[in-house]
This record gives sequence, C-alpha cells and structure tokens, in this order.
Amino acid sequence: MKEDNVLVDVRGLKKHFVKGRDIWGRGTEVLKAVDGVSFQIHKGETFGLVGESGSGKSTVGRCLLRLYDYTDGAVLFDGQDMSALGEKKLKPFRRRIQSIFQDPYSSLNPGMNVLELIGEPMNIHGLYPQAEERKEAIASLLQKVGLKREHLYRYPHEFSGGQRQRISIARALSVRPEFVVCDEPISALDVSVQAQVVNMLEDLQQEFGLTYLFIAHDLSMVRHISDRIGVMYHGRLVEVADSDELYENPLHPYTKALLSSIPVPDPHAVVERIEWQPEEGGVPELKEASPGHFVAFE
Amino acid sequence: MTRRLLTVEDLNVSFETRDGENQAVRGVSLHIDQGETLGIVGESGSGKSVTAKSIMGLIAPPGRMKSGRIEFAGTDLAGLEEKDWRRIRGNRIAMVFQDPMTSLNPVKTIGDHLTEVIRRHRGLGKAEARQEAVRLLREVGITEPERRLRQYPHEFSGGMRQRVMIAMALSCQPELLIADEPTTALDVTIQAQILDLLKQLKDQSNLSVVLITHDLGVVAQVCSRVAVMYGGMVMEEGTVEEIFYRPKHPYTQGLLRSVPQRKSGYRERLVPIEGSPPDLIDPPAGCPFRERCPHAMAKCAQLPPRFEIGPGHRAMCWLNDESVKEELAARPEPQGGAANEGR
Amino acid sequence: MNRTKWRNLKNEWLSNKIGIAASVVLAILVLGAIGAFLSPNDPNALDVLGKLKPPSANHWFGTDEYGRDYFARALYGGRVSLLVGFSAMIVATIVGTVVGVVSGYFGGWLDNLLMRLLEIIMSIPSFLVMLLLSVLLKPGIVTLVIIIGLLMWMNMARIIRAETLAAKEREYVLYAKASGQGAFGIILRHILPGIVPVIIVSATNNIASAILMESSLSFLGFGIQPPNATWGSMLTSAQGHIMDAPYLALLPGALILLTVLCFNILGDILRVGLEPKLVKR
Amino acid sequence: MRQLIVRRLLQTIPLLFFVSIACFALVKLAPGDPVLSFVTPNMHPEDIERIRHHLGLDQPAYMQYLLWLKEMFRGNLGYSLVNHQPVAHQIIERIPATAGLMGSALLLAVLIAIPLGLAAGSQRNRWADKLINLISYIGISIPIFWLAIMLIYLFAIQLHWLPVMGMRTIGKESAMDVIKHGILPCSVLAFSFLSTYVRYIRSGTIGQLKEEYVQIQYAFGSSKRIVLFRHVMKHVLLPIITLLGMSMAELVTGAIVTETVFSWPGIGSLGMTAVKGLDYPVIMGITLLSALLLIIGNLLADILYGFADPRIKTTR
Repeated sequence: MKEDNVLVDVRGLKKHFVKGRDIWGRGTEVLKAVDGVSFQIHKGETFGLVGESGSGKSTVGRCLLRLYDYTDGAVLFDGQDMSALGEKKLKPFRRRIQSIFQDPYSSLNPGMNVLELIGEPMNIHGLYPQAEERKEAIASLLQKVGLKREHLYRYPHEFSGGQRQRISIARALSVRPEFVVCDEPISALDVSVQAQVVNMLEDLQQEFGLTYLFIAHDLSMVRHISDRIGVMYHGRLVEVADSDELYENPLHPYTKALLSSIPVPDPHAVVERIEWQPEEGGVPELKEASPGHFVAFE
Repeated sequence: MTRRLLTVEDLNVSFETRDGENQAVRGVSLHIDQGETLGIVGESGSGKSVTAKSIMGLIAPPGRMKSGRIEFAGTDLAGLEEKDWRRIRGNRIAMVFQDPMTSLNPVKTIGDHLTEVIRRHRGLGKAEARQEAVRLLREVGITEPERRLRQYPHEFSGGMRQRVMIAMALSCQPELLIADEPTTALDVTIQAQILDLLKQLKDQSNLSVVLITHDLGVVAQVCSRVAVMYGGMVMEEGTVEEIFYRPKHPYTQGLLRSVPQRKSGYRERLVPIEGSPPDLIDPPAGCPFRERCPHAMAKCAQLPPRFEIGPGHRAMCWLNDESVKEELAARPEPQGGAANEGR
Repeated sequence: MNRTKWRNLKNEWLSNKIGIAASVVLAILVLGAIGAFLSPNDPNALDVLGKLKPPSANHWFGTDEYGRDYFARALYGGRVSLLVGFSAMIVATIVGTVVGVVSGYFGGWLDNLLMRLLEIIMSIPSFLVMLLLSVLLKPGIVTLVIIIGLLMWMNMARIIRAETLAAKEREYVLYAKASGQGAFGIILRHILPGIVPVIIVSATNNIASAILMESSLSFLGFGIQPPNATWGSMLTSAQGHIMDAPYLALLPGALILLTVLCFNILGDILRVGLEPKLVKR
Repeated sequence: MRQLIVRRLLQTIPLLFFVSIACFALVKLAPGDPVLSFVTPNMHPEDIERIRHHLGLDQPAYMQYLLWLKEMFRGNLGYSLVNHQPVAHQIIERIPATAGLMGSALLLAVLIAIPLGLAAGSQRNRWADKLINLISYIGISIPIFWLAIMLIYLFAIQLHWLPVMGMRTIGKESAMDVIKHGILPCSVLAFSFLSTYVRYIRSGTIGQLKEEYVQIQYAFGSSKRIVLFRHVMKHVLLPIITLLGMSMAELVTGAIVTETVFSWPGIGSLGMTAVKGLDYPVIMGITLLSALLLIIGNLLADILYGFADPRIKTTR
C-alpha cells in the first residue's frame, strides 16, 4: 500500500536526439534535450514546468505521453513503469493520460468535425459504442467547456483560437483521464481569452479530480494555476518548490533571473533585474534546501 | 512645449480577402510627440500592426489605405511619391519587427545589412560605413563587432538578431522608431535585456518610440503614453498612469483584470473577458466591444465619440457621457477598481 | 479534406479564364476519345487511291500514306494517349504515395532502405531504360502503362515523404499517437487526408508527363505497334511525308501540345487553389 | 563540408554497383538472343556455338557480369556485340558532338532564363509575366520531337536557311558548317531547358518577394530594384545550381529524342541504336556512364551549393 499519493514519478529521465551523423551513419552530434530529470506529481495537483525555449520542458511532456522512447530513466504512472511497455500494453495508459497542445490551429484535424474530433479517443478506447449515446456524451462535454450542442457538426476553422482550445480540452476529457499533460495550452491565445481557458481548466480539475502537468513559459500564469513548480534549464531541473515558495523565496540564481525578468503590469513597480550567466561544469543534482523545496545549487 | 512629431487622423485600412473586405483599421487617430514613448496595446486582430505599417507606408495589396491623414514633422505622408518615401523609411522613421528569425536575409552577412542602410541614407564610403557599423554593434551590446560583421544571421541567436535590427534601425539617427512586438518572439530573460537596451538608447537621444505589443507588462515598464486598440479602433488613450490606475473603458479594465495577480496564499480566480473579438469582415455597427462588455446598453449600438476625461486621456465609451453617468448614478457602480487592487 | 480548400479551389478555378478554357478543351478531347467509334470512317481502313489527300469535307484531317482517314486515327490515337497517360498516373500515384507515406511515417531503417532504392532508380537514365524495357517486354498498352508508371513514381514519393514528415509533427497527429491510435489509423485518418491536395496536384502534372513520355516512345517506334495509332506514332510516319503532306505532322503534335498544356495549367491552378500557405494569424 | 564530400563519394560506390547489376539484369531478362545478330543463313550450329563461346555468352549470368566488371576496371567497357568495337572507344568518339550540342544548349538556356525568370517573378501578373509564363508553359508541354519537325519544316525545307539533319555536310570541314547544323537542335533543346529554369526562377522570385526580410528591406528604404538584385537574386539562383548538376549527365548522354530526329551523331543516337540491336555492352556502358555523371553532377551541385549558401557553408 502506497501511503503517499504520487501519481507520476519521473526518475532520472533522459532524452537525447541525434542531430548529425558521421559517414558510417553513427550519431556524432547529440542534442541532450532532457538530461536527467526527476520529479513527482501528486494526485489532484497541478505541477507547473517552466523554462525558456530549448530548456526541454516540452520534451519532458512528450516523454510522459510516451511519444518518444527514453534514452535513459523511467516514468512510473500509478506505480507502474511505462518506459519499457510496448504499444499494446501501453494502451490503457493512453486513456488515463491525455494531452492538450499549444497551437489551436494545428491541434485539431481540419478535416474532422467536432463530433468526429471528440469521438476519436472514444473510438480508440471503445467508449460509448452506441452512436446516439456517444452523441449525447459529446454534447454534454461541449456544454462543460462552454460550447453548444449546435457546434457538433462544425469544423475547426469555424472557431476562434479560444474555442478550439476548448474543443481540445473536451477531447482530452472524453475518455475520463486521470492525468492531463497541458503543453503550453494558453501561449497562443490572447490575454483576455487565456483567463477563460485557465478558469475552465481549474473548474474541470475540481469536478473530475484531475492531475495536471502544466508546461508554459508565461511565469505569471504558471504561478496562478500551479501548486508546485519545476524550473528547467538546458535539460535539467534547477529548482522545484511550492509555487508561492518559489516566487517569494527563489534560491537558484537562474530562477531569480527569470522571475526578475517578468514585466510587471504596473507602471510604478520597481523590479531589480538580476542577471545570471551559467557556470561551467553543468547543473548539480537537486538537493532539498527546505522541506519540499529542492534546488540544484551549491 | 514638446514638438508634435507624428499625427495620424482618421486612418482607415482594409484588406481584400476571399470572404470580403477585412476592415483592419477603422478610423484611428493618434499622435506622438518628440521624445515620448507611445505604447499601442491590443490583442491579435486589433489593428495595431496594420496601423504601424500604414505609418511606414508599407501597406501592399491586397491591403489598401482607404482614407486618413498621416503627417510626419510637417509633411503629409499619404500623398508622398515612392521615391520620397524611400528617403524617409529607414532614415527618419525606422522600424523593428517581431520575428528576428525571418527579418534578416539569410544569405547576406550582418555587415552587408548594416552598411547597405548606412551607405544608402548617409552617403558614406565603404570603409567609413563599416566603421560606423562596428560602432553601432558595440552600442547595442554586441561583443567583438569586427568579427560579428562577417557572420551570417543564422550564426546569431534570436536576441542577438534583434540587437542587430535595432542597430540597423538606429543607424541613421531616426526621429521616430516603430517597434512592432519587438520582444514577443523572445524568451523572458532576453526580452528584459532588449527592453533595457531600448530604454537606454532612448534616454541617450531625443528619439520618439512607438512600441506595439500585446503585453501589458511591457507597456507598463517602457511607455509614457498608451493607446489601447480593439476591433480596429483606439478604445482608450492616456498616460501610462491614467490607463493603468484610472482606466475608463470597460475593455481596458477587463484587460487589466484578466492578468493574474501576484499574491500568495489564496488563489484568486481570474476574471476573463467573456466571448471573442469581433469579425472585422462586416463588423457590427456601434462599439466593437459591445458584445463582450459587461456594461453594454442600448446606446452602444451607436459608435461612441471620444470622451475627454482629463488632459490627454480619452476613452471611447458611453459610460463617460454626462447623461449616461447621471442615469447610472441611480444604480450602484458596477465597475470595481480591481486593476489597482493589491498594489 | 478541408471544405475551405475545396471552396478556395472552386474560386481559383472560376476566377481563372484560362483554367476554364483548359477544362473545356480537355473535356472535348476526352469526349472525342470516348466517342471515337462514332466516327463514320474506320481508322484502319486502307484506301490506296485516296492516300495523302489534304483535308476535305469527307476527311476532316485528310488521309495518310495508306489512305486512312486521319481524323478517325487522331480520335483513336487520342484514346490511347489519354488512356496510357491516365493509367500510368494511377500506377505512379499509388506506388509513389505508398512509398512516400510509409517512408516518411515510419522512418528509420525502412525509410533508409526505400530512399536508397529510390536513389538507385533515379540514377538510371530513365529514358534509356524505358526504351530497353519496351523492347524487352511485349509492347502493348498494359506494358507501356507499367513502364511509364514505374519510372515516374519517384518524384511523387519524395514529395509525399516530405509532406508526411511535416504532417507527422502536427499536433493533432501527436495527439492521436498519444491517445493510442495505431499507425495505420493515423495514416488513414490524419495524414492522408491532409496530403490529398499535394497528391492531386502532382497526379495532374504526372498525367502531362506520362502523355509526353508515351508520345516520345511511340514516336521512336517503341510504343503502341501498328496498325494501331497514337499521336506519337502518327508523327513518325508523318515525318517521312513532311515534304508532300506537312499537315500530317502538324495535327497530332498540336493535339499532344494542347492536351499536355491543359493538364499542366490545371495542375498549377490546383496547386494555387489547394495549397495556399496557412492563413497567417 | 569535407565530411559531406567524403560521405557522398562513399555512397556513390554501392550506388554504381547496384545500377550496374540492375542494368545487367534487365539485359539478361531480354527475350532476344544477341548472338542471332551474327548469324547468317548458311552458318552451322557449331559456328553459332563458337560465337556464343567467344562472346562469353555460354557462361552463367553472374560470370558474364564478373567478366564485364573485370574489363570495366581495366578501363574497358567491353566490346559491342554488333560491330565488335570497344565500347569505351565508341562512347569517347561521340562525346564531343553531344557535349558541344548540350553544352551550348544549357548555356543558352541559363543565360536567357535568368533575366526572363526574374522579370516575370517581379512583375507578377503584368503582361510581361503573362507572356513569359505562357511561353514557359508551352515549353514544358510541347513534344520536343514535334517542335523539331516543325522547325525543320520551316527553316530547312521551306526557307532553306539551315540544313535538315546531321552534323556535317559531306566534304565540308568547317566550323561554320557544324554551327549551322547545330542551330536547330540546340534551339530545340535550349527552349526545353529554358522553360523549366524560367519556371523555377519565377516561382522562386515570387516566393522570396513574399519573405519577411524583403518587407523589412522596404522599411529600410530599399527600392524594388535593390531588393531584387541585391537580395532576391542570390536566393533564386541557388536552385539553378542543383538543376545544372542534374543536367550534367545529359551533357554527355545527350537527348535521345533530339539526336534521333536530327540524326546528330552523339551518344543519344548511339544508345538508340544499341537498344534496337540489344547491344548490351553498349547499353550498359552508356547507362553506367550516365549514372556516374548523374551522381557526380549531384555531388558537385551539393558542394557548390554548400559554398554558395552560407547556411550550409558555415556549419563546419
């Protein structure tokens, strides 16, 4: 019996991509997109993953979705190691873990209407085999995400960016997942619409007891939505802490630099900019600085 | 009294599309004084970038400037010959663009880019232009400028390319710099560096800057005056303090409220603006924000005039009309001051 | 496929007068080929007395060196040319699409193998091989179709592979993969529909090239064998009578040019209509 | 860069090997018996067998292939089954005719295509563009042999300006005579190349003019002319390198159809005769040569491209 309520346990995850090959076809240049990352996500919480472009945050998300095979390390979902499973054994996990992607224009197949789009994961996992029943289920999902029944037969191009993202959310929820990987779900949206989508994600989390991995580069939104946050830099986690703790008491100089770079929407706010140059010798291992606050810094 | 540098009056720009005429800019009036930084804020499709391109005379078919007057330092730009335009562009008005990855010609060196502009507008010789280019690169914080001049754009990071663009823009000491989302494509730490650079360069000269952005934080940090655009119109205009502390347009208020607050402990629910922006092909008459506005009333079917609220503070909303104010006074004030809470 | 795309295509086609003209001309040529049997004259009926006659009311295109009605021969010749062009396109499209999609989607060693194979075939001078093959295999329509089709699929495969590689990175494909959709499901439901426009465009251009190839082969005497005619082989015999009956050379060539031109024009209209760059946000 | 070259060169070897096997297999699958071309009606079957043995045709297929391969490494591509001449010799003899014709056609095509393509692309949808576009459409759609016949009819038969066919008038040995013979085939080929190049350059120009950096050049006061010649042209000419690389094989192997129509004594017509006579050493010789040239041409194009395009050049 597991006494803690860890849902996702990432252990020493590494994902390297081969960029260049020599004349014999062996990999010479390796991009270490994720280079030894460990963290845990508890049931019902939102874990935020922040970092700048190229930090490997999206690659971590895709590894959790098992879109890639790992170079090294393991990911345990509900205590079971997913890293070595074949596609067949993976199938139940593919229902329990769902995803929402960044670009509302590329995350929905333009040739499918809403009914087909949301019906696709149901189809794969054999939910609601009866057509009528399925239509009802999808219609009620649409209502949950603030869309209407009459949208069932519309195509993605008839919706705005925010509405498309709602369809993506409905699609992810259609197979009653436990864990949703949200890969920059609001980055492509306008500010006023971002708030709509974030509110909805929060409501749905309450209602269905979902666990989120929320990947983003917008630090203020991440703080708002996340319970705990991990900061990534060059394929490594440099700091993990509760979100308020991280924002009020950042320990790693990179986190400090990142936080001091956020432009504050207040003309009178005075923010002291902190610059940081990475040191030679790479990032050390995470250490617990105070309870629940881990930092990779001497 | 500061000199008025640029005046835009009743600008209308449309784009022919397959589905009809997209009225991207509908009657925008703006001005910018010497030495100030005007922020134009708005969401995608608000017409802010199109306004900037019109000032530069860069609207190309299927786009068309339908009407409006643009006066720059005493000359009317709208009726200018292409040849005279070229003497202004890059020389007296310069522009920095959003995506540094596509804004430089990949098969030309950084030096080619810079010297070409310098030689064209300042008539310098090859060697002099090169020296000038080195000086400019150093000024925008690029180390080893002599070596960097011989490199190609792909050898530069996004932030570095944006510095090159700024160096190009400043190479002829322009009077007006238009920066169209200059930091949107960059990471936050790089964004902060570029904004610092812009502020520093501005402080050193009497340059006027138009900064176009969707990020309220950027505006608050950099600008002295703000114009808020929505649906192809300027909804509200005023000093940065007026706009952030005393917004008078429901759209501005909503925008400020939808930004998450920096508060610990209690997780406050966000206040979004419901609905989505209007379709600018065949847009509804009246106030463009009417459909999403919590204060919408019958009168909003008529396009409100610009109400003068204070010196230089104007808002295009009926709520600022005296008669409407009296009418509403009977009821409790619905709009809260959420925007300046917690500061 | 996306509805807007079809609408764009329709608009593009309707707004383009040349496009409409090309479609009309092609329709007439196809009807002519289908209705060839309605022609009052037998294309293979010899008339020793009436040979090499210039165009007249009875023989619209005149007669050839055996006194055969040239109009009837042109109709039947067009039937073969169009049939070979169309069928070879089908062969090339099927092979090219399968190889391209499989190579692009699965990648790895399979991709490597298929691409090396493709390189080998591409580095063999195709026209020489085509000549050789048509000598070796029994000449006939089916042989011709297979030979031309098999020498044309490589470009298609390359294009489709590149498109598949791009489609594979789209987020809806990633989502389908992450939800447990199988490889064939993803290809059928998400990848193929997205690249149908590219397939159509390149298929249209392939008909044009196939017709040209067939006419060259037949002209050199390696295609359809006498007494049956195609536009290309009609030119072979016409070349010998260029002095006394130049019109014999003019007509079949003009028909080939017209047909190929129309397919090329339609191919370009399809490209513009079906592949507009994604709408900028 | 060097690694790229070495890698591409190494890839060439198996490629050539497979090409030769594929080619050999094709010929062996042939239903025709090459020996029959030596047979005269009054020959004894023993004589036929002797010829067969002499030609090595009685050995198993792989031995025949190895024999041929051995000869090839000695710089000998074998002997023609028809006239018993060394294949290499026959090919080399005909290279000047083909290279001269194809070289001048390619040069002509490039020289005309660049200004036409740039003009069409930068004046999109104006009359000049429409005209150039129409010409290039016709160029890619016209059956080349028909164009040749029509030109022969017009310029040689009707107007008597130019000779009908061949490369030399018998008895005449002047360069002028060869040039006169070459005008028609060269024009026909040049027109066909030109049309393809124009279309590439035109669409490249249109594409580049839409690029963000071009818009930005305008914002810095560039005129359209400066943008076109200083910024766009270099981009647009890059793909031409690749096209020319692919044409390198044709430079030697020639255009079978054109050479046949004009009876131009080049490698194309040699290939044509060989196919008709199932003269497989000749076919294989030509095929291998052209495959080799195609591969070298692509390799050269890649290398040149690498030097011309800084994005490739500077990545080591």
